[in-house]
Amino acid sequence: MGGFVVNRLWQGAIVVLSVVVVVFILTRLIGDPVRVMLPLEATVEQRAAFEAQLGLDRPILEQFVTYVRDVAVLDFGESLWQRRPVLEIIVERAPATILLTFSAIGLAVLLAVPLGIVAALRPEGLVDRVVVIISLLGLSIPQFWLGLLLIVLFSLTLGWLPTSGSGGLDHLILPALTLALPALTRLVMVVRSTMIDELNAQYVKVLRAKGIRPWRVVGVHALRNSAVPILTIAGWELIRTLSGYTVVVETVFAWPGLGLTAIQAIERQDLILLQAIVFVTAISVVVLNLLLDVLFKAIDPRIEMNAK
Amino acid sequence: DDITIVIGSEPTTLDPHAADDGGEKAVNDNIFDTLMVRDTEGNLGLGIASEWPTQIDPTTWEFKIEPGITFQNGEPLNAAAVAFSIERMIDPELNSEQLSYFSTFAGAEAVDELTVHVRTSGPDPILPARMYYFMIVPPEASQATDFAEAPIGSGPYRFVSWDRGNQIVLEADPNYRGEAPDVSQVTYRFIEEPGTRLSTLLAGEVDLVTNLLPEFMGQVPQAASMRSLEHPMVLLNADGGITADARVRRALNLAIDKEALASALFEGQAQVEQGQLLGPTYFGYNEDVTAFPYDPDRARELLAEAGAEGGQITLVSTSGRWLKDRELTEVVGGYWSAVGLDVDVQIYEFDEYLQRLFRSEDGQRSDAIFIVSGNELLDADRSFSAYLAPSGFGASNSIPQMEEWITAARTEIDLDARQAIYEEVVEYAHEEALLTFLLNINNIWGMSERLSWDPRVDGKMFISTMTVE
Amino acid sequence: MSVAESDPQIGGEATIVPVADARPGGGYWSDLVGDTPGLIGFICLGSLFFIAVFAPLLAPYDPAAQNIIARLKPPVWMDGGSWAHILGTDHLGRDVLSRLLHGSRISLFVGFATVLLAGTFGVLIGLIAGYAGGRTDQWITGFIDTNVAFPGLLLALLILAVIGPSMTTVIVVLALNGWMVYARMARSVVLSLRQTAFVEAAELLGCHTGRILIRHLLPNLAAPLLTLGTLEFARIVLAEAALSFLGLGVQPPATSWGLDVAQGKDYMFRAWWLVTIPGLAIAFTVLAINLIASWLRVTTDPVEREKRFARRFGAAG
Amino acid sequence: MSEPLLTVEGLHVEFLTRRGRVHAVRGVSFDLRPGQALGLVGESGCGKSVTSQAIMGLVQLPGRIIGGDVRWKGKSLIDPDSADYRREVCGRDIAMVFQDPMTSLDPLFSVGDQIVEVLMRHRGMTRVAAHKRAVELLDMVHIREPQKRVAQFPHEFSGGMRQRVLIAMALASEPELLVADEPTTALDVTVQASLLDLLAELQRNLSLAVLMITHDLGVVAKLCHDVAVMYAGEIIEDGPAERMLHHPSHPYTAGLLSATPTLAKTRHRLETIDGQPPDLRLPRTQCSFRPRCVNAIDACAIAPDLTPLSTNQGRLACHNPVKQRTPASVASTNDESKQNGYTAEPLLSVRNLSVHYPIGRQGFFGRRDILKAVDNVSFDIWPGETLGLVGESGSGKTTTGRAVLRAVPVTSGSITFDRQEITTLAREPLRRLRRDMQIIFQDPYSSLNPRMTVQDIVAEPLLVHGIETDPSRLRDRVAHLLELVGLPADAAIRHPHAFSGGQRQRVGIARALTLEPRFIIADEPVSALDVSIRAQVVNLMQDLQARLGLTYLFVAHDLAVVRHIADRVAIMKGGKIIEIGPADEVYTNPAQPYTRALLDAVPEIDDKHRLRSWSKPAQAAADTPVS
Ligand SMILES: Nc1ncnc2c1ncn2[C@@H]1O[C@H](COP(=O)(O)OP(=O)(O)OP(=O)(O)O)[C@@H](O)[C@H]1O
Ligand SMILES: Nc1ncnc2c1ncn2[C@@H]1O[C@H](COP(=O)(O)OP(=O)(O)OP(=O)(O)O)[C@@H](O)[C@H]1O
Ligand SMILES: [Mg+2]
Ligand SMILES: [Mg+2]
Repeated sequence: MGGFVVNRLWQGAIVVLSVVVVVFILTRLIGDPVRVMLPLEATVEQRAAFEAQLGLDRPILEQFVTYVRDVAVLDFGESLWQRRPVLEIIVERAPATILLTFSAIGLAVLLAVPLGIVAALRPEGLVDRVVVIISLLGLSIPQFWLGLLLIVLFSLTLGWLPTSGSGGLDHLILPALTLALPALTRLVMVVRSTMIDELNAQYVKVLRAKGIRPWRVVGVHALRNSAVPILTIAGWELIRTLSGYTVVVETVFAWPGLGLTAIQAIERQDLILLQAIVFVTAISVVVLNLLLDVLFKAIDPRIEMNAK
Repeated sequence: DDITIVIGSEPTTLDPHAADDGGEKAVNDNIFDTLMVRDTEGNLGLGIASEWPTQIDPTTWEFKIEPGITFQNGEPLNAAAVAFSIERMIDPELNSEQLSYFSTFAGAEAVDELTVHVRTSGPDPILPARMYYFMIVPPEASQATDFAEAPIGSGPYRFVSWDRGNQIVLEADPNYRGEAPDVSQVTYRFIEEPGTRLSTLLAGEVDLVTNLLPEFMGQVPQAASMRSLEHPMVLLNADGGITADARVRRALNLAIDKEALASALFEGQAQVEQGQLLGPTYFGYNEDVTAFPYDPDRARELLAEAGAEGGQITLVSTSGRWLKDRELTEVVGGYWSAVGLDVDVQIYEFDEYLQRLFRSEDGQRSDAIFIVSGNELLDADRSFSAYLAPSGFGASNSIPQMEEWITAARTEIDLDARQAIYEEVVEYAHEEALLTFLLNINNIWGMSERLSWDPRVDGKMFISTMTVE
Repeated sequence: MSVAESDPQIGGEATIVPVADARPGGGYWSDLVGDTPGLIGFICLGSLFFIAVFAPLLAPYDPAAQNIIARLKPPVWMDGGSWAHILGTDHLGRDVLSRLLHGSRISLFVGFATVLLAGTFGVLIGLIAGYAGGRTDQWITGFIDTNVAFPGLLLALLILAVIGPSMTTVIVVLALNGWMVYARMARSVVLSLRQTAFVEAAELLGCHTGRILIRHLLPNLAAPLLTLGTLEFARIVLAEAALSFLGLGVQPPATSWGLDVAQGKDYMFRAWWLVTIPGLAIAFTVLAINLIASWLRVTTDPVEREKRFARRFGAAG
Repeated sequence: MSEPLLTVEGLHVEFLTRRGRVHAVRGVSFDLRPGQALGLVGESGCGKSVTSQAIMGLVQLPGRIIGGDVRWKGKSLIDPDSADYRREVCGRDIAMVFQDPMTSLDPLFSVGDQIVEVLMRHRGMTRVAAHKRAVELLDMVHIREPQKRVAQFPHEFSGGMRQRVLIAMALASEPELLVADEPTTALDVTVQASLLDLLAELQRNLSLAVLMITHDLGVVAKLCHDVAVMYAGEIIEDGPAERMLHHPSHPYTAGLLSATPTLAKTRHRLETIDGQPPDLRLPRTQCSFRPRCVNAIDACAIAPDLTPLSTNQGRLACHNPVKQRTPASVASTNDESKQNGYTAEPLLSVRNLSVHYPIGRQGFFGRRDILKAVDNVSFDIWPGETLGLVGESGSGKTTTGRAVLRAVPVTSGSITFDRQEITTLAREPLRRLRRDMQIIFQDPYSSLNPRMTVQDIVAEPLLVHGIETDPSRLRDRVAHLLELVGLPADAAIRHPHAFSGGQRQRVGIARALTLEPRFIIADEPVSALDVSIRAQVVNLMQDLQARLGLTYLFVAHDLAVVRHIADRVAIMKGGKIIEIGPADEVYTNPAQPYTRALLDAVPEIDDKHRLRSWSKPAQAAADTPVS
């Protein structure tokens, strides 16, 4: 187990490093931060000065070495756009995104599991059809549209919840719901199909013959057997969301998170901030994957954790 | 009373000298004072300057300051503070994004307690106008490391808190020298999404929303609009392509129904640009030049004369940067197609777009580039230098005469002579149709029922001028 | 339906009237006709393709023709609507119906092309990783993780810089951004399949690796792949909207549903139909494809197919 | 006479399939009394499992019960409104052991927890008490170190151990009736023997009634008082075991008995029941056995009813019963000796073969343990002969076979095939070698790709070796092969799921034969098959050997089958071959005590020391099931 974790961390480090390298090179290729950052009317001298200040006039290799050296000690440098340490910005914004994504995916899982199970109990039955069609519809709604719709309903019409911003739990509900819906619908489909498979399995027949109560057969045995595929997809959704799909929701609900910051960094060509965000994202993907693997091991004793 | 204002983007810093962003200005306008001010119509007036500045030699302006003003931390706002602020602005350490506004600053000295001399690198006729944008910071406090997070000024409001990503709170400074404003506390929130901004207002969460879309005017409790500094237009390449022919350029102007743009696309919240890159409030405005009429037949004729019927023209633009940028581009493209041109509309992501907008050495330019010019100094120089002088970063012509005129006007101290040069430039540019002139669009604010406030031509939101029921 | 009720010929070779076509390969048609949702899906998708192909003939106007004087006209059934523009006009006074019809071409094409591209690449990678195992697997998994951790928007910008905005860009960007999910799924299924005896049998028969991957493993991936592909299709049609809005997407005068949804966004409170109508078109397409997919999923799985048959037939008879 | 515990009356189950309604069980009736052990036998697919599932209320779509009744202590279990009653009874009063041990346990729960679950549910025990009891139960079914094992998960158990866990689990609720569906097929003979002992003991001491479903008549002989024979969904004969096993009246029962291989008989052709079981989609108008019956007469065109025999010795459904059972023709065919080959070069020569697996690792830098799955094994096989490889589960038989095929990495040793060293062979030559060496898999279910048609499966080797690519000629060759293995011609276009286990195994054999190999490794090719089909497959393999001059390595744990097919036998234990020699010699005069123990544990119909003789309750003799 320990060996497994160490091994995976190694792999993760390689993943993070390759992401960093690729991002570093690409960010130097795709745009000119000086052009974007400075006002249109800035003079040539101002541009040159700014470039020198960013160190962009030095050879790319040198820039890279400096960069890697700094990152190694967690010094991400100063944001070009906000003019303060990048780490500070990330520490400030990450919690909001983490809170949002985790509650959204948590919500999605919590809702998807019962819905999927109900659908799977009678495949192609009435309930199943309704659940499937509703989730398909949910899947095809543009997220910002849904977000605004929820605002209109819950904030404008009913006046129950605030429209936007962050703050108490009430601020979290709408963005989390909006973010949860697509994940929810995908999860419902997964829960449904794995549960159908599991309920057809021989051991379920055996459990029935043992006289084990139906809810236990479904809710404990079959569900636990479906847990790995379900959690795989849930983890995938979480990772996807973390690595950028929150942008829309964060924009719609003015949610001060990392996604919004990332897109603003891209708009402003703030390479330093962007690199740091990518770095953090890569690390969280690696950590999440690791956590999921450990979780799978806890769920499924067949999974070997050999340090292979 | 407390009010809440929604602005589009969060300030990246609250240091009034560092960044060039609208969010920062929106907040700091209420915390800091400037030497000069403008009235709602845009006419220059005195701020903390006690009398009109005088140019004591071609490169020195003298400012006198009102006595007895102190910063919110007790520091005196005197000539030394002004001189300090100016030196701070041009300090390479600070590397201010605002330098392009103050590019002529060379230094400043406090002559006595209330007199300051501002040196300029060359003759600068519009220095007073620049001073309207220049905020005076307290010499002591501005050196603190957290000045950018918790600014201290001398204005009617003082900084309370900044919850990053969420809100900034200011409160009326009880020690303010002037009369106490009606609004005692103001909260700024930052929402980019237009639909969300609208809904905060509709939900009664906020009192003032900036940059309302014209389409939403009918839906908000109160709306206010005012001509803004934004001038959408299209740069035409006078050096190459079919647009090298002035007749084609004129035709491109004639082909567009600007009235329709203003009344339909902007729901009346825009004015037709009068054949020049300036609004009537600008210095250098030429009253004799008027808009190209909408005359597609004539446009076709001109195209035919120039042998450019069915000619190909590339129209470059970006999306999401300015109000209705994409729509305007598409409509312009549509009008041009309607007179028989083969229009290739290319909408790029901003950086890619800039790459095409910036004039490169080899001069390879797209035929037509959509741009929105915004000139806070209300003076022709900035816009003309950028888009009409061949050396300008966004210029699409190589006419030496333009360069000469614009350079001469920049340092011309005599206002009448300066005005005369600009009128020539305007006339020439209009004659040659160096641009496709489009509109001057309005700023629109959505307001709650209880708020009363008159918007200003420069778009500034001085909380002290607001009242709530 | 009837089984031979009485069979006079008692010998070994009595004829049996099958309940349905007994050929395992055949019978899909009767299967489809019996499966109402599946049939609806096929009909819907068929008509969508019809619309896409014949859009220029069906559309009443040029989708790019503007008339800003007549902008934001509501659909015919609302106050102020007219038969001239059945579904109203957009913010530039273009006919929504015509844009809807024309938009189907690009939306469907982008959706299918991306799913195909990302699916093919991802499945291939996943198959190789899962089958080869060991070091190869580790490297490929690392590669997948790297890609997952890579911000898609940045990728989009890069590709834009290289090849410029166009439909191809959209497809490439979305495919590069989406293949990992197929790879992961393929890999995990193959990991479990490769332990099964029939794969070992194929190896011992002397099958080449390629044949084992394509002939033996791939068909067993079909069911989960179909599900995934359709879910991804939906995601992609929407993602295309996002890209279009950033200026990365299709270029005017071309249009797509996603672009229209994105452009209509700002007018949601004033002209809801601008977002809703193309949005419904997307939903409709996704729904149709999913209906087909769920039908196919059952049909390609012999056991489930039997069950469905019995369910339907049992309910009827 | 005690009241019957279980009454099955006119049970009729059908499956709705695309190919028609399959009437899997057609009017089965019997009853069971406390302490009674009834053996339900019959060939594969005759409806034994479906009957048991119907009793437990487990018939699911596409199946449904369309007639008859199942009553527990007089109260119906299949009425729609008696669902609660059924849920109470099933699992507590009636427990079931399923056919397939590999998939019958929930893989994610420890075996202990799965037993505890039953105990808590049905015996109202606390978790602690239940856990203690679970350990006792595991001990009872001869799981060694039950304390340790109880916390382990199913995947850590061998098939045989899982089967025992299932039995323990079934016994946990202290049921009155145990329905056991082939509970011993996955077990080694020695373990099987002890389990049968255990069941017999329970049955005797606790009056446990047992419904033993099996196709192994030896097992029936050991355990059961009464036997019911099913054919094509019906019971065609039942009665006391004594009569049924020695003086069967129905020709089918007699056929079944003769098809059963025994240790005593030397290598010879097994008797088979020719023909195919009837299509269960057809309505039953004639006697279902008529097409295959040697005794068929005109009257058989009308289906006979199951009527009590006058002798009160059970029931029979036959118009023309067997009068005197003809003894199996002992040295009938195919006994020409293989002596000819031994002088020649061996086709396959294995020397000092070892296959080691690393297992687990202690810590990150810890030493790896080594499992010696095959340990220093040497043997030769001459052309045209069959070497039987027997031994208990886990002794390394499969690994040996696969090592020969280079399907597992060989740790050390040499393998020479046709004078060619193959342990060092490169990829491509190895691939070519596969044309000459083929394998028949143990599990006919998982070794055929479910998504391919039989045509594709059988034709594949020809395609991959580029021997034949023309579609029409491929079709002909496949048709020919299918005919050779006795499959109907229309089999080609069907998918594996449409076949019975025996038929699937034939497909597997056909696939192995496609390339006309010289050498075939048959890894337990008949273990999953029932008696009559097993006989067919064994005969088929023998015939093919005679016709095509094949050489077999025949891996099995069924000693009786090996006896019938092998020229020489090798006994494996713990990765080593402990004894090897001509079959007759090994069977009649084993050199090793272990071999003797194995041979002794084989249940045989004619075993004089039958358990039944002393465990049979007194009243049972008079207590034949009569409806
Ligand atoms: N799910 C199903 N769909 C269609 N037919 C089925 C299904 N399950 C069972 N049958 C049919 O029911 C018949 C009886 O099957 P059953 O499993 O009871 O046989 P069995 O006597 O237990 O055989 P075995 O010894 O192989 O276990 C078979 O002919 C089989 O084809
Ligand atoms: N891939 C593997 N890794 C580790 N151990 C293995 C592996 N394959 C087989 N073994 C072990 O090798 C030993 C021999 O296994 P093998 O399958 O050859 O036995 P067998 O005699 O065929 O048994 P059975 O009759 O149950 O099929 C067993 O203890 C098994 O657990
Ligand atoms: Mg069975
Ligand atoms: Mg084996």
